[in-house]
Amino acid sequence: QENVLRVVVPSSIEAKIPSGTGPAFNQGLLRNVFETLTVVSPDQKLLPGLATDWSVSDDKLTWTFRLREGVSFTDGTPFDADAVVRNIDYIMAPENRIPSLDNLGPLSGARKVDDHTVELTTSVPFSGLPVRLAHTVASMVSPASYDEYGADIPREIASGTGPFMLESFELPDRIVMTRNPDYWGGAPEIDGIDFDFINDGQTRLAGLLSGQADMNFYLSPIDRPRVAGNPDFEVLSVPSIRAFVAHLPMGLPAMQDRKVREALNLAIDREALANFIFSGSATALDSSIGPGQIGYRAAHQLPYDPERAEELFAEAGWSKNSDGILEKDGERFPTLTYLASNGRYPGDDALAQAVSGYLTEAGVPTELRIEEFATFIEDARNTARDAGWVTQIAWGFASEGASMLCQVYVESNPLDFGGYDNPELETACAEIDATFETDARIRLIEETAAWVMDDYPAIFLLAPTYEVATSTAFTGLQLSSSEYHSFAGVAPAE
Amino acid sequence: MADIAQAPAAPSGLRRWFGEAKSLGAAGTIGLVLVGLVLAGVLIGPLVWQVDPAQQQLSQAMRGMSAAHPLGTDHLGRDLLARAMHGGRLSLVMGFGSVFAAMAAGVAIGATAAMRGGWIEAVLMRLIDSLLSIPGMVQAVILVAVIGRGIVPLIVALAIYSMPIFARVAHQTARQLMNSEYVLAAVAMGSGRLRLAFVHIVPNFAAPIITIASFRVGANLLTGAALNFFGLGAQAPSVEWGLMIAEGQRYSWQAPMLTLVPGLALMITTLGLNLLGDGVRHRLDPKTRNSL
Amino acid sequence: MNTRIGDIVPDLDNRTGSAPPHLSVRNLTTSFRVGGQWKKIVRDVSFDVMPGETLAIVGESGSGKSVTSLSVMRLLDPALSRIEGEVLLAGRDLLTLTERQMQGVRGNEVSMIFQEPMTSLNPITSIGRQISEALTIHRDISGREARREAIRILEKVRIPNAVSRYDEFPHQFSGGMRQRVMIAMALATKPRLLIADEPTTALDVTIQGQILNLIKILQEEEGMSVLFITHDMGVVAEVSDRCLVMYRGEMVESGRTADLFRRGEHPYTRALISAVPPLGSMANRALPVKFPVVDVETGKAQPAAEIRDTVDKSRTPVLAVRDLTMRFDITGGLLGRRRGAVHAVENVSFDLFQGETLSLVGESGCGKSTIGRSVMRLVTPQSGEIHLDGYEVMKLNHLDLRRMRRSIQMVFQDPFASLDPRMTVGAAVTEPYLIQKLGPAAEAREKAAGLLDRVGLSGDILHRYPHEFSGGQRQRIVIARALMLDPKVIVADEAVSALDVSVKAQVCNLLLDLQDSMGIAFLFISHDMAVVERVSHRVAVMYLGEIVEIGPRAAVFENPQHPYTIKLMSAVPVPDPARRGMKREVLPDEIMSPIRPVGYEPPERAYRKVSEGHFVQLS
Amino acid sequence: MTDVVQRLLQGCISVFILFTVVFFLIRLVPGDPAVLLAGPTASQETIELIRTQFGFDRPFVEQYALFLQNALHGDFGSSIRTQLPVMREILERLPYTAVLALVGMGVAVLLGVTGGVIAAIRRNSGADVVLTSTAVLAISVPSFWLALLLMNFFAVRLGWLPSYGAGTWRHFVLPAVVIAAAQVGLIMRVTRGSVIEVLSADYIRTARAKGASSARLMIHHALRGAIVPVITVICLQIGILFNGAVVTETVFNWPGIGRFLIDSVLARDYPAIQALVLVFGVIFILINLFSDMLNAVIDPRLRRAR
Ligand SMILES: Nc1ncnc2c1ncn2[C@@H]1O[C@H](COP(=O)(O)OP(=O)(O)OP(=O)(O)O)[C@@H](O)[C@H]1O
Ligand SMILES: Nc1ncnc2c1ncn2[C@@H]1O[C@H](COP(=O)(O)OP(=O)(O)OP(=O)(O)O)[C@@H](O)[C@H]1O
Ligand SMILES: [Mg+2]
Ligand SMILES: [Mg+2]
Repeated sequence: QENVLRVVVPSSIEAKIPSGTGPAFNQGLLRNVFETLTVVSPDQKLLPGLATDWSVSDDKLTWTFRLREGVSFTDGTPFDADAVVRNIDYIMAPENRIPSLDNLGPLSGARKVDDHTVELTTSVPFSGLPVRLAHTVASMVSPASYDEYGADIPREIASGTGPFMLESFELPDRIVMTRNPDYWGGAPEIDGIDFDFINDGQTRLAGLLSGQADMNFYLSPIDRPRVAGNPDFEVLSVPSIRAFVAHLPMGLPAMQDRKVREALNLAIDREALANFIFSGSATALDSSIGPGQIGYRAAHQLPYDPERAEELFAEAGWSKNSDGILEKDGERFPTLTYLASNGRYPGDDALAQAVSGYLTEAGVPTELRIEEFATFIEDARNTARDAGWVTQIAWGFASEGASMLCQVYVESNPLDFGGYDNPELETACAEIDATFETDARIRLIEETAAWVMDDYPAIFLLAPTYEVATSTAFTGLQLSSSEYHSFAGVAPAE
Repeated sequence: MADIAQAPAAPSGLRRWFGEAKSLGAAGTIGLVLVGLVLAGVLIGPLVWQVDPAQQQLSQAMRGMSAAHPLGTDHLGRDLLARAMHGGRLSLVMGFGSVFAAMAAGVAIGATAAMRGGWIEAVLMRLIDSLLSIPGMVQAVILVAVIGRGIVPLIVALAIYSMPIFARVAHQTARQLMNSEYVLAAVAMGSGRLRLAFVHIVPNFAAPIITIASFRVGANLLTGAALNFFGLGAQAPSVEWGLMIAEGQRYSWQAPMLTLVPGLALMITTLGLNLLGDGVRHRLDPKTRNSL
Repeated sequence: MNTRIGDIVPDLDNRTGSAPPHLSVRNLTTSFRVGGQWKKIVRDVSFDVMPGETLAIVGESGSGKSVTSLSVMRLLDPALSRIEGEVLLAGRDLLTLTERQMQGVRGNEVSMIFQEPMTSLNPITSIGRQISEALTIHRDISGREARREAIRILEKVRIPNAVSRYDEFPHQFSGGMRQRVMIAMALATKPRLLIADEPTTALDVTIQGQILNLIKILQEEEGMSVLFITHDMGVVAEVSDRCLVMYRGEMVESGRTADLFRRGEHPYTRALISAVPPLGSMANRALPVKFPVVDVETGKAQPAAEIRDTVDKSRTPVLAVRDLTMRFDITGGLLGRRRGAVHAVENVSFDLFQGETLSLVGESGCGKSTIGRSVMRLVTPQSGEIHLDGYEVMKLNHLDLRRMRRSIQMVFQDPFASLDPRMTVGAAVTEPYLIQKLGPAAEAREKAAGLLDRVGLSGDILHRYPHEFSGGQRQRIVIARALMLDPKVIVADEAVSALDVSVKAQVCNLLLDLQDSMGIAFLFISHDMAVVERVSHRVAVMYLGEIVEIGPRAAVFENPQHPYTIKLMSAVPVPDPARRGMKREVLPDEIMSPIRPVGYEPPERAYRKVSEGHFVQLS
Repeated sequence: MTDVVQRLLQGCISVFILFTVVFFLIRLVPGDPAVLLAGPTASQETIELIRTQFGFDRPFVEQYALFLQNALHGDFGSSIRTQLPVMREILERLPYTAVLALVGMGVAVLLGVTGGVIAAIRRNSGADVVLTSTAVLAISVPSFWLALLLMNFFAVRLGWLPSYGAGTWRHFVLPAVVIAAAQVGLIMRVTRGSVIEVLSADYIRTARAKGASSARLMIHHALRGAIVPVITVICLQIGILFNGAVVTETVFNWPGIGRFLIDSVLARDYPAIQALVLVFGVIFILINLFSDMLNAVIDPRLRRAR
């Protein structure tokens, strides 16, 4: 038992195969059990995973992946082309309701070429496919498990190829993993991991401090001083791919004016937010995508300039009345409902409170609506767009900027919470996907990100850093910007 | 002489019941004072301490006590004293509002059931029974889930879940009264149903109803605060004690005041209300003076 | 026991007899702490109880009778009460004993029976165990022996099937049976002194008669002394050798019961006695007679004035009831199925003429009140016809019903309960007038003042509340309220039962006066035969919802025909000390239940005419 | 026994009515279960598919009939949040809640009844004042706040007790204390009132008149008589304890059904909420029934099968 790692994590696992679960963090945990064909390294490089190399056909519609040999699932069955086809078929079938399927873009099918070669096809040319296949939604689950459990598979303990295997799932709060002694990448040193799900950050930290747990995902930044000087613990951190943005409701006539949107962006003191809400473990967002994503390049800083904001409002015809509320031709600025989730990302609700405070100060009447993530998403998709709510979310798409840009700012997409509609962006996205030369593709993403930012479809807020407190009794945890934290190398310290 | 000793409480209206604090007994008097202090702090306080409870100043977050902020500031640098005082308003509105609504509805239902009898009585009381077959907090949580979140739905939920007890007592008392000789006498002299209800029945079960109500306010205050704490009720930027505790709990290591201040405020208010309830019962119903 | 005639307070002189008194109370003063102050409730009471003798303490409600007896037993809360004086039981002063020693006295040397058989038994312990407990506390006997002994005593107090009923609980017994259990419990240890505090007040006359007899018989068998507390002069005459009269916490007179009845001196004693003329004193009179009221302060007696004949039989009866039947369904179960019915009133017919008083008598639950309520349509009877002052009562719609109520009004048993405690007397009395919209408020007040004056209350009480009045005053207020509508008929449902004897007489006189001057007809419901005899023109005797005998008062009282009537008459305690030795047969019977299964139809009844207007049911 | 069956039936009808009301109310509020089921990034087609697959597009009455039909077969649907059958989720959590409730209640009953009896016997003494004040105070403390305070102090600051989980006795200490604190006040007050009332009852005077000693009076007559309302309140409180469970479990991360309720409500997990209404209702009814039966054992007056 000494050699079992006990980890406290902030949200509970809902489904036991990666394609069935929503939150990136949970997907990331399951990554230690189920692997993908490609992987993105912590420094944002695309690397081989279960596939060793890949190429695209001349018509750019067919990709050929060569699979790693000598890999088998923990139930003993081999990992081969049949397994890949089975998994792709499963996630593509609509009746299986795979939440994050959109991440795979125009992927349309899979075909076995030989035991260790598969062909994946896309409906349109899609240069992003290898990167997207690194998303957990495309994790490889043993066909034997599919056979055994059928439609119940999301709730059952399936087999993967990863360094750990699922041992048990105890309602409601605990997942136990044991080491896979036959892992192709070398068996882990620890015997297993117990994950306990605890919502409250203080409770998690208490567990760590009292020795109930060895690792605390994530440390609330404000609690950092409590662990910092303590030799028994250390704080690891990694900049996240996430970008906190607040989508502006383009449906409101007032929001049609870019000046208003810019003014709203200038009314926020990002430095103060980073320093006081996140205790310094966040940076002001300077692009429309997060710094951890492929294709990120700093566009420009957004200063805190309330005077300029006021000027811009005035240019757009809005000036403060005696109550300090913006008014245009005797009509008050429409009241904004600021929708945010609670506890999904460290600091999300406090950030929402503070930002809405700034908005109020700028003369925009703001009400808060903070919800549990599931309800939050439902409201963001259904209500927010119609009711003109401001939706704050920390986007963190599959390591790649294009993925985010082309989903959350393209009108027809359900994730375009603000209802932002810009035909130029659709053209740009098509161009990115049709560019198969890696550097050119990245440059296109950088450019698009920059001009999207300049159109202010959202209030761009912060890029957070994830902090994990661990006991110094264990080393070797590898954190990842995209929350695919790897426990494979964790080992007891000397 | 003996007759006077047997006579129930003096009848001349609410004013007289509350007139002399002395008659509330020691506990009741303490309760009255506590509730008075809280009311003063919550109603008059903000007029004296004119600080905007929503005014945030991140650079001043979680500072201790100072002249500018007598109780310190919260995680967004807002003035804790101002927030505590404003927060109480919503808490009290919640407590009193829900009880008032519950009382009005419960008395109406109970009295109607008792006076109409027959299937109306059966249906109404069966409905009340089914409400009673689920524990209160669970009921409130489910009601909130059904009605939606926000302070108004919360008050409605609290009112619905505290209504059955009023309906039951009203029903029971009204039934007793319906059989009492003075109500029979009123019927015999030709009173209509309305007159019976408003002149003879409702005023005469004021005592048990008011006693229950005075305890209920405290209970609803706590339940409401708990629901706010769980994020099922009021939402920021509203200020409410339960909500303040919820917001402050993450910082209870760094700034215990954030949860201590609203928590103590809640406790003192509820304590005051409960003691006052004791006093009111003491006053209204000398027979049960020692029970409960 | 050579007590001198006309002994005055305090009565200490009977110690000259051969045997020393069993209980001797000297200058007993009991105070209660009320609002931090000591208030003397019983002052300077002294009396003796000789071996084998029965001493009765009488007095109106609140005069300190119970406090006296509780003081003797030291059952008052020591924190709230203080007892001074001497209580010598066989020479030993109980007041100086420790609590522990006192426990040895209670239930052993002195036993006590309380007024309320309903609440004085432990509801969750079987009656058998409650009796054997009394034995095991004081005797060193085994549980089995105690059980055997308890059963023996239960049989002695005429509990049928004592063996099987040993393990039953008080709620399974009727009131009379419970009181017998209480007696059994008190007598189990064969105490030398029994204190009985109003042991029969809560019981029906017939049951009361049995209990009194039982006590007498057991007293003779065991030879114990009895301290008997009551407010009923009839009971006093029947049970006691000597008698002590209490008034406002003091003893005002004591002496041999026979002497006291014949020539009690204290005005209060005289008021008491005159208020309960012995049954039969109305012999050979056709009309009601007022009570000779004695003023408690002065002792002056008002002679009982003759009453003129107020009955007008020439016109149609103001109230005619035909075949009235009222059954209350007993439902149960989930679906509210009918399981039976209380046949509260069965096929009752009678007439009431203008200016007449018809009394309904019978034991508790026989349907007297239900008839009253049916006539007023406060309940809706199953069938029958009621003609009231031109109205077809059973066929009225809502509005006519309200109008009909101008013709008939009701006076209830409890004058306090029949006044809304939150309404001033003025509002209460004017209320019917205003409800019926007979005139403006000013007129109503004027009329109310006039009527209050009429019932002997000054008009300046209009702004006071009911609780500020005495019981008698309150009943006058209620009567005034009933008169506001100038009704033709007044239903008086136990209208004087809750009043003290002396007040009772006054209120009865008032009713007779009103009948005289206003020609009101009374439907007088009462279980108090003495009062009924005084005030009625005719009497109807009810048994299990049916009228078993009806006729002119003199005929029914002097020539009762139906067995139940005879039983009822003989059970009434007669305030005539000469009958002290009389004993009735003690039957273990109980009041019958009027509950019948579904579908039960009572047999056809026929009546036999005894004399003019006197009918008796043939069984 | 028919009495019991009848009460059971009555209770079931109550729960059924309540459930029906909740079922329809839930469907009247805005919110789209299909979107919830589909997850954040699902496409519109997926959502439509789910809608038809689960019958969300059908009339409410039809959905209701379907639900009842399934429920009769023991199928209460799957949780939207965890996709597991809700009954399985509830049944796995129920023991945790039950054990916590019983431990907490045990502590509360022990302290409450003892305190109440002492306060009643030593009425108006210093001990009485102290006990009664404690009782009022305990009733007035917001339990979620108390839970936070205790947790912060004993688990977070001092680290004496675990801050989450449900494994050993040490895990029970804090949640049980919070639950007991919420109950002890009421139990103490009821006990005190009941004992005092019984002590002033006529039949106690009768027993004293029999010569019973104070001890005998207390044990044989007063306590037995006084215990009925206390049991009623205790059993009622066990039902109401699920209130406490909601609070305590959430703060202490206790894996019971109280927390499950809050989580389900926050996530608008309707199948779970529906099933919880039924479960809480049934538990409440059973406990009340048990209380009635227990009281009937003690108080013969309640035994009569009417
Ligand atoms: N515990 C007490 N504290 C204060 N006053 C009391 C107490 N018990 C009785 N009294 C008062 O003492 C007086 C005498 O009461 P007691 O019960 O002896 O009257 P009683 O003659 O037995 O009357 P009743 O016929 O109604 O039983 C009453 O005025 C009553 O109010
Ligand atoms: N509303 C009712 N529902 C059911 N049963 C009733 C109702 N009212 C009276 N009864 C029953 O009808 C019977 C007659 O009652 P009623 O009150 O007329 O008797 P009573 O002769 O006036 O008795 P008492 O002398 O005790 O007043 C009783 O058995 C009573 O229990
Ligand atoms: Mg008395
Ligand atoms: Mg009656």
